[in-house]
Amino acid sequence: MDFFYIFFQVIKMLVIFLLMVTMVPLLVWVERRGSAFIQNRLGPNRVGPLGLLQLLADAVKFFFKEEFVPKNGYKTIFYLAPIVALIPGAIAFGAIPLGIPLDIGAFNAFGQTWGPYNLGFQSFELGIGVVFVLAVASLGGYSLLLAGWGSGNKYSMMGALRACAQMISYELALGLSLVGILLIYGTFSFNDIVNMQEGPLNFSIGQKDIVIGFLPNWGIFFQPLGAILFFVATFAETNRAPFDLPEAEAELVAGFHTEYGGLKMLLFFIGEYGHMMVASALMTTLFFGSYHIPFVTPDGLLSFLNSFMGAGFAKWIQFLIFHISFMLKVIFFLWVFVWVRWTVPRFRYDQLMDLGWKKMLPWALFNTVVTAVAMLLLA
Amino acid sequence: MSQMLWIGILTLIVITFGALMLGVASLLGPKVKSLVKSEPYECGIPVPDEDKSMSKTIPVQFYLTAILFILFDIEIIFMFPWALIYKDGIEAGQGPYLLISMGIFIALFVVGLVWEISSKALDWEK
Amino acid sequence: MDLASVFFWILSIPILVGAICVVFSKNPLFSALFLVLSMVGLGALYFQLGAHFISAVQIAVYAGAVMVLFVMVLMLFDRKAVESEEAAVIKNSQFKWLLVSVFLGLMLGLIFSQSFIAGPDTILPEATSVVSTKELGNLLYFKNILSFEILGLLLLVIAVGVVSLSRIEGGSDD
Amino acid sequence: MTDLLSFFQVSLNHYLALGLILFTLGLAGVFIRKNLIVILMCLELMLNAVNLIFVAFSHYQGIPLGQVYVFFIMTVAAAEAGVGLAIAISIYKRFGTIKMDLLTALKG
Repeated sequence: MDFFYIFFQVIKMLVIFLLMVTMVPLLVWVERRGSAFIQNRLGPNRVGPLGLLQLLADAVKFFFKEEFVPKNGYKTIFYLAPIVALIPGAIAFGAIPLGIPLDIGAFNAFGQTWGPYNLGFQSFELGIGVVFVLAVASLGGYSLLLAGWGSGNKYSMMGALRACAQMISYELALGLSLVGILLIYGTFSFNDIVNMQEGPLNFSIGQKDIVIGFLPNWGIFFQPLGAILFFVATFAETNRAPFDLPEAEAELVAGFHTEYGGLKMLLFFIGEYGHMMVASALMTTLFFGSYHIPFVTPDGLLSFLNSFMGAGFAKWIQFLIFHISFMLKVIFFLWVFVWVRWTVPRFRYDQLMDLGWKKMLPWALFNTVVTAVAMLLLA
Repeated sequence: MSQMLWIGILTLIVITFGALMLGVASLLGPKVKSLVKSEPYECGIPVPDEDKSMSKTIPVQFYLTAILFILFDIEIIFMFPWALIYKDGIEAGQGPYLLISMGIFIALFVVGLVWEISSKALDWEK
Repeated sequence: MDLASVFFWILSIPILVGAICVVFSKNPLFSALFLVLSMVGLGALYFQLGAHFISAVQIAVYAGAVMVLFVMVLMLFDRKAVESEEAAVIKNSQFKWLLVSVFLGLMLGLIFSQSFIAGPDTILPEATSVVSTKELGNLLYFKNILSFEILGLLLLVIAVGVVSLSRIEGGSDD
Repeated sequence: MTDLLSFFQVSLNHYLALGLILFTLGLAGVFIRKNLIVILMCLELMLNAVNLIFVAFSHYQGIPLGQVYVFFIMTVAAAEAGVGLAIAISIYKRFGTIKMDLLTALKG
């Protein structure tokens, strides 16, 4: 713990946070162009190439909107809610490794030798990673409740209550669907989970080790049901369509953010898309091999790269390739989020609650029991 | 322990970011006061004086769902340490014991869930 | 001062401010929000004390579930009605305050007068090791299995009881 | 100066004192406040204070069993909060108030 270590850590955390924040305008663009593509329209295409600068125009516009508090609202709470909305997504995202660790060799500065440093590509490395992310994500309900209550408006209040009830209902299925995969990994640490998913698919039945060479060793092959339940539950957690009942325009005006506009609305957006990114990153990390590329090992790639470039440069390229591999998987799941939103119609509220409590919870329980029994019988 | 430092710093970064954005926006934006603007949104009809109608008819379902959520959430959290030690337990030959002890717990969980469903406590349609 | 001390003093601020505001806020909803602040601070303190899993459970169960329920229930009640009259009550109870302060003073005195934990040369060796979740799980499922199953039964009974309670019809008090 | 520094050097006593102050605040809240839900919140505060003391002892004495009990206390506390709130809502539906001083009559 010296000066440069803290310096690099803070820089790294800023980079990861800004990565999350800058993904938001891009995602909004993907959402708008994607919905246009699905509905056979053009979407925003005037500002800049492919309408890409539309986001910049929107952001600038947001800064020049008037900020005001409704008459019946509580000012502090009203302004607190958008800030609170940022916290769960940003902190949960910090616990997930986004690539292989980066080695910074020893160097001289201020007449002293510093380092070498080994920095994992994540804001903080926790032994209880998975539980930590679940715990932090469960704080997401507060921003909704604060927004609904601070606005002093019955539509906001109803929207907040519905959003919160939906969120907590699906949190059960979310937590329980992860028990199966945790039984198989036997650890909470994201880094251990990632390392276990390297190489070809292998498991042992009794005393016999079985290796299936043409498949990667990803969690999805051990827990297909768990993965599906988890992904569906994250849709409800992020309040996205087809579970976007909290903001059902036809019934509730716009839900908990009826009274919000301008930059406060943007902060809610960052929060929502942050949740989506955490969900996609968790899906990638737990079920789809995280940053690992099938049939490629980090060492193998490094020695391959070393064969035609300098060692220092090769390390950076290796780092970048694995990060891009992670981000591609995340972007795929983000695209699924957009795709589903513009394809599947919205549920009715009682159908939504029935799905969460009466279908997904029993199935998740079934998944857990089957996994535990199978592990015992096949051991 | 040092992980706490990073979590704390990240929280500070996030809060500063949010506060900064809101601060800049409230500095740059126009400020035109009007009575109508600050009224709660009401789809165009005049705003009722006091909205007491909502609190008098408490939708029981919301808090019932929340209470049941707490109870089931705790049961699920109890399964996490079990999931952690189960793999090692099987290797140490304690697999059946762990499975049965959690099996009883899960059976209680299932009885609770089945009771809730059959007693229509989780039904939203009246 | 080591890092642990710095964390303790920084974290004790939100914990104490939160706890004081829980008692003194006129609006119950502010009480609930300050209690959330206090509980998140306590969760961080648990983490610093090496109880990582307990800290996550504290945040997931207390801050993420119990307090959400409190806030939801308070939102359902009449906003103006719950806010009234509390201020006068807080002021006009000097006797109770006196009683509580005497209790606090006596207990604090007891803690700091005990030489077996207070004296600078008899401080217990600090166990810096983090209790791993596996250790916790082994203790929970091998040594305390009966308590664990009884808790499962308790939760079942409460799940049934809560539904029955909510079935009680409202009406006048006669 | 060294006295002051040794005061700021955190030991088990500091955690006990913090827990005790939290407990006393919760106790004061239970005595003084009239709103049933605030009283329940103060009870939660007291239980949290006890948990803090459990964790602190477990850390300084090196006994992990303390954390298991914290786990149990949390479970019971959450269950208590659930039942308490269900009762509060039943009372509110029946009597239209959750002020404790108004709810003196035991007869139905």
